[in-house]
Amino acid sequence: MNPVNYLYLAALLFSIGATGVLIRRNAIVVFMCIELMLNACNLTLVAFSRMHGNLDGQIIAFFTMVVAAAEVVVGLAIIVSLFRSRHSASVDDASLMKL
Amino acid sequence: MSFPLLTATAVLPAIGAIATAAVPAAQRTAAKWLALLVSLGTLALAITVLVRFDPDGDRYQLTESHSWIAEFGVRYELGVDGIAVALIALTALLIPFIILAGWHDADPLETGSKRWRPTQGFFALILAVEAMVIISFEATDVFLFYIFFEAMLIPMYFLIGGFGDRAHEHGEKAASTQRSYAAVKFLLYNLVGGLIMLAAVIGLYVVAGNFSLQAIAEARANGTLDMATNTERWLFLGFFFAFAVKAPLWPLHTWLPNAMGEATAPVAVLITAVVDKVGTFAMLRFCLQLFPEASKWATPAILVLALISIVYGALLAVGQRDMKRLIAYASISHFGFIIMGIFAMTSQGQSGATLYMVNHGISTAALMLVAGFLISRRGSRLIADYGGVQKVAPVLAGTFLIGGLATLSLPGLAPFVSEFLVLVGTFTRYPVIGIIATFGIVLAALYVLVLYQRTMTGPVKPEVSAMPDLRVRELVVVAPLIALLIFLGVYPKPITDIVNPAVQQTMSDVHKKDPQPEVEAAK
Amino acid sequence: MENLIALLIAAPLLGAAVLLCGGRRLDAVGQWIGTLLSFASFAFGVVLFADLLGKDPEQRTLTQHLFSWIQVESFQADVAFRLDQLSMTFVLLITGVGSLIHLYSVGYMEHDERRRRFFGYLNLFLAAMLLLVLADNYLLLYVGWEGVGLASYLLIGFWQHKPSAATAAKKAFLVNRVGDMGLSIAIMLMFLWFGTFAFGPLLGGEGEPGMVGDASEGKLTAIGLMLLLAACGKSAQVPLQSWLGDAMEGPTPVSALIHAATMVTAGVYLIVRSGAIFNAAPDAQLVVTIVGAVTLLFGAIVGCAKDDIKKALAGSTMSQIGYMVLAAGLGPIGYVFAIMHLVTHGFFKAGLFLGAGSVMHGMNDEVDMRKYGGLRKYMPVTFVTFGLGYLAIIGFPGLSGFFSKDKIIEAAFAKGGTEGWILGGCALLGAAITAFYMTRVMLMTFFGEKRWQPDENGNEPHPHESPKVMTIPMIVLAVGSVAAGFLFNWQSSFIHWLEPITGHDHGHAPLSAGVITGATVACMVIGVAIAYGQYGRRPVPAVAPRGSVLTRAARRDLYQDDFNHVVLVRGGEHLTRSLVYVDHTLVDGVVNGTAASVGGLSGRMRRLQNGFVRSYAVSMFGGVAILIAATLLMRAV
Amino acid sequence: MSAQLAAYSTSTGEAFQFWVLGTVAVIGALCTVFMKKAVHSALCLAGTMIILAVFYLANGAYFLGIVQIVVYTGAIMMLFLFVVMLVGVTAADSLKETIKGQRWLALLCGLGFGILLIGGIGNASITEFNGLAQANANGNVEGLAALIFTKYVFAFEITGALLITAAIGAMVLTHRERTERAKTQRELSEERIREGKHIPPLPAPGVYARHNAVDIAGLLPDGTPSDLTVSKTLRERGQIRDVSTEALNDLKALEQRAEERLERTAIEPSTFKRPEEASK
Repeated sequence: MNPVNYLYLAALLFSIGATGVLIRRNAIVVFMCIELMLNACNLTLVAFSRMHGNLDGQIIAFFTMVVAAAEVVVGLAIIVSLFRSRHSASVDDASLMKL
Repeated sequence: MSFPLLTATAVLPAIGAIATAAVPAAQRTAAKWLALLVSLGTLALAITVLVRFDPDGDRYQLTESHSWIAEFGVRYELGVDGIAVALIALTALLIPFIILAGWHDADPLETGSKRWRPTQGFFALILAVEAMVIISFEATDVFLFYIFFEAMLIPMYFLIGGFGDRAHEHGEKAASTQRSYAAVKFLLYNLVGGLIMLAAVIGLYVVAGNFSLQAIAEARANGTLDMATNTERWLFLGFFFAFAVKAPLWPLHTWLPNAMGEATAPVAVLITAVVDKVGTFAMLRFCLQLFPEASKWATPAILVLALISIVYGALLAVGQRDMKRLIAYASISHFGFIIMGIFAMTSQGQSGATLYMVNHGISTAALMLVAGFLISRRGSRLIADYGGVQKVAPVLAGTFLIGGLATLSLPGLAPFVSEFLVLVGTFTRYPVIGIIATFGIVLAALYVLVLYQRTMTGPVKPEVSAMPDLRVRELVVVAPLIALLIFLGVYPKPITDIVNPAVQQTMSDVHKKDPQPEVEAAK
Repeated sequence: MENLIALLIAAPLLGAAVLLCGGRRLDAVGQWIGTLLSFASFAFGVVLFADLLGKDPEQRTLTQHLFSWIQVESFQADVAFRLDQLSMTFVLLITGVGSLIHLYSVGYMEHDERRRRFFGYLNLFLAAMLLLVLADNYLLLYVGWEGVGLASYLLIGFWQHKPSAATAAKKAFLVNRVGDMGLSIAIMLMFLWFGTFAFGPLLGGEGEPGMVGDASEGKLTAIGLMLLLAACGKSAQVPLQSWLGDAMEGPTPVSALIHAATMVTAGVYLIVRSGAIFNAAPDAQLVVTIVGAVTLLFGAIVGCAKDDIKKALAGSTMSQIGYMVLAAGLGPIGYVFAIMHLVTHGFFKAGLFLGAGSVMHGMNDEVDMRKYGGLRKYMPVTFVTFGLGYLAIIGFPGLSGFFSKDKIIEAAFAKGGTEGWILGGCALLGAAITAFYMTRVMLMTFFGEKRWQPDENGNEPHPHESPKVMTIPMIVLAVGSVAAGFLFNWQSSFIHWLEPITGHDHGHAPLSAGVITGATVACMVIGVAIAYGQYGRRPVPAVAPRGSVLTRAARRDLYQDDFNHVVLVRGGEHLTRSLVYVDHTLVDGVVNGTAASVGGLSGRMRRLQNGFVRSYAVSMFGGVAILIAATLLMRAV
Repeated sequence: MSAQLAAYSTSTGEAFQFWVLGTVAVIGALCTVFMKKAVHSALCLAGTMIILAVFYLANGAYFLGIVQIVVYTGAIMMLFLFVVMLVGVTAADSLKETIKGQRWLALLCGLGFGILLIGGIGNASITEFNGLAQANANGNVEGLAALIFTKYVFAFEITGALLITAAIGAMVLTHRERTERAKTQRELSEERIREGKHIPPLPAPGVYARHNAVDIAGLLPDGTPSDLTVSKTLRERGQIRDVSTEALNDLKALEQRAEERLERTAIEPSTFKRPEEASK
């Protein structure tokens, strides 16, 4: 099997995650989809690092995870406070930025 | 490295603008005096330029040149030829009168109003315009010129949109809406023109590799830089369009009546007597020098447009009910004469056109400012609201009449000299166009005299019966202008001597010779 | 000596400047300053005249070069003056009559609070008129030409509070502008073809010929016709005559000075001055004669029908200038007589107008002759002076009009050929009509019973003789109009005086001079007789009878004003109004339309901005997809 | 030849693993997107992540694989679940689309994007494929460590700073300062009186001392259940057991038995129907 398949898989997952982001209204689910996309990216990184035979890809994936963690922490905190104030976690309810 | 006189001439009003704007809100009068002093200082500098300029010397004098944006070969290059000197002198001369005439135009409506320091803003903007106009007269680097040619619009926009006539027949609300309409129209027209010019400027850079007027013109002259015919024509059109909007040439003129109608009289003078001159000046300096062949190619069309402007503007002036719009259309007619003179490609035509720019500035200033004084007394721009003013305010009427006579270019007053030169210059090359243009002088008489008759003569209307005559400040504004009109009408030599050599060089740029009188040739 | 020439103009110019800028403090003495300076100018004129007389006839040309006015390459216009016999004649006429009329005005305008300005304008007129006749090139002449136009505009509209006056002034200026257009085109043609428009090189003089000799006839005809157009405007010749009648709205001294004696004759001066051009362009000359003949009949007919004494005189002025133009069109045969008639006309017509003014002065400014009658008892001096002027104009043998007009008629016949007969006939007919309408004026004004009633506020006019300051000029002018003709013909001194400039030949008259003179006198007598039969024998009705078609047409200036009104004024109004509409709807509409469409489009685009972060995300995501596709395509290609 | 093959392919075991787990991963991802309840999505996502961890391991990224399991699946997903619990069930969970065309656009974009990516990867010619053999020679973790603490040390430090900032930020965002004093019972009761509704305390759940579970709505005198008696969350989740009919039927049965015992003429036994049901 050609490890390029990993890349195909990652691409698939990424698109699915993106679609989810666009479709779902629940902020938490949207967030999960974003995580899914990040993971897909990580997978490509890892696959590439294997192909090229050096660890830089893994390092980047590692940093991605760290950043993702930080992002999740803050993002979820935002969702919680948003829910507190508006009693809803729907991204559509925060549609004040229009003319 | 001598003292950078040209830079100083442009920088002084700029600094003055900042200083005026910085005057605290309370000291309105201080701001006014500061602005007036700065403008007078600029006038002094301009006169120094005039004196230091040697008509028989090099083409461009008092030059300054510094590298600015080396990557694009943009340089800070200044230099004046006779034409520029004359126009700089005109600008510097008119601004003090404009400031003095607009002394009270920007006072807050009610004392202690919270409007953001309107007075300081007004005078600062006027000075800013002066600085930009002067530097665009001085710039010999196309890019440098372009920048200030465009930047001018910003202060003008605020001057038009921000300060209208104090009293307005349709009430303050309607006035402000019309004002903003006029301001936006002015801005859009000139921006469109400017953008097209920008494209042409870039194109020129692509073709020529630098922006220096002298370098390019020289290269064109000695054939080291030859453009493809079409390229040259397109670039020419790009430049010319912008200048034609600014000038304004029919059918790109409709912004002028709105702008001049809605703006206060001094600002209207600023538009037509100072800012628009940049357009005609640029035709003479850039279009002809950079694209001589294309200029010759376009001449017939441009002459026809100019002719239309002359007759059309005059006819519309006859049809106006609003005296400021009337003067605006008269100016359109006069700009037609100027452009016709420039593209007649005869030394009489071009000297006449340059002289015309100066004279038209002075005469329109005189007429428009007096009209402004009249309007400020009655609070209406409609001609029909006046009548018999001559009886209650003879001096005002007299100055108005002289301004009008100058506008219809009566012999003995300055505009006659220039108008006749333009007509002769055109006639010697294009007799038919010259003759048709001569009809313009009849129409001019018509609109001026109709205006005078309706406003000044006849039985005294009750509304004007209590109208005071010109005050001292207003006399101080008008009297020198009229004196200048008469002097230049009798003795235009000082200007023609400066202008002629420059015009000769321009003529040689376009490889044109004056037509020779047939009979003399036969002899 | 030459330097005096500038002073001729400077004196009245100074007066104008002082009086117009002086302000109220000069109100008391203004009229005297003006009069004094005008007399000063006259004095300079006399001195120069004496100087010229002292010279040999061929050397009687003084030139003074002040400074170079306009100088652009080959275009050279100098401020330079040329004083020769022709201009000398005019200088004397202008300053002389002008000064007298200044004097007269002192009395006439006594009660006008804007007197100072009036005299300022008068002085301005003198200066401009002198500039006109003294200029050494056509461009400077043009300055004077428009200068007198301006002065006439200001003076016609002097009583600006009367709308009629303001309108008349505007009309006069505009019609003159049409003529000026001709002059400026003529100058342009001269510059185009000869490269100069100075008298010396162009027309020649002091013996050597001018450039016009080398030009083709067609060119000269074109220039000549343009000059004629100018002359028509200034001298109220058909078809540009319509302004003169209305010009009578001005104060009577103005009518006397500007619209009778001097300014309106500028056209004749122009033609005579440009004689070198016309001599070489017979077609142009023919047109000139035709214009002259038509106008002299036109003016005469109009003069017959007017009840307004000044308008009647205006018609006569038109007609008399027609005579001059006719003569000027005849070439060397007629130039001298044109000028001679011009001078004599200057005397008697000015006298007549001053008389009319004096009558109006006594009659509370009543101008309708039907409200006069029998005034000879009340104002004898006016009656006598007016009467002498009357005899002079109808060409009563021995008086000045007789000599000059008779000579013109002879010259007309002397042109020879059919046109000689036609022109001569017109001139004779004109003489008869002149006699008729002048007799009519005379009778209606001074003879018969008094016909004036108290006006609406009940104060009846008390006709009285005018003060000395007014009568003296009238007397002087009357003397002039009696004696001038005789003096000029004394050993044909006038011919010899002008000959070096205008040249002179006698032509070949088909009839002997005696016959023509006889015919002239006969026509005059017939005219007088008819007039007497109509107005002398039976009383004059106080309201004008309806009259024949011709009469009614003549009252309305032969419908020329109506024509102008319908064709030019109405048409112009429609044109401008429609143009204003076009400018607003079409030219401006395009622009505003573009703006509106852009606004609408953006308004529709705004809908996309719905605030849902997810739809924003979609567009962003789609954008990225498109970008990737684009890059891939690029790679693929 | 075989070296070449080795360079281009992997062991059949890994292939098998890939195809099986890959399918599962995709299904998990799809479930994450399309599950109605957030909880289920979270669980599916966790599953997917674990599979990804396996793939990491398979790709020789041992450290990352462990970290993936520990940090992501262990910590982050749990965090998600906590938040889901806090937020509870909201209307946002419904998959019904509210923005017109949004769904189709989204699907289109996703599809197109996926195709593009895959197409792109297909085009990309990835020739040489040298495993991590010598990279991981002396241990994967050591290798990473060597890189992190030399080449990427600054990035590493910065991410550390980022984590701290994020932690503080989360606290700042979620921590709510109590601005006003808590209301006393007295004030609360007075408020209720003023508003004039629920003047007594809310009714307790449970029926006839039989069912006292919190998810059973108390019955009103006419036998209908009162929602006031159960907690809001349960209501929204629809996890309320309605015992009204059953309770009434029991009552009926009791009376019947009493009749039988007293040998009364039995009324025909008919199960009680609630009026509205009867009307149906």
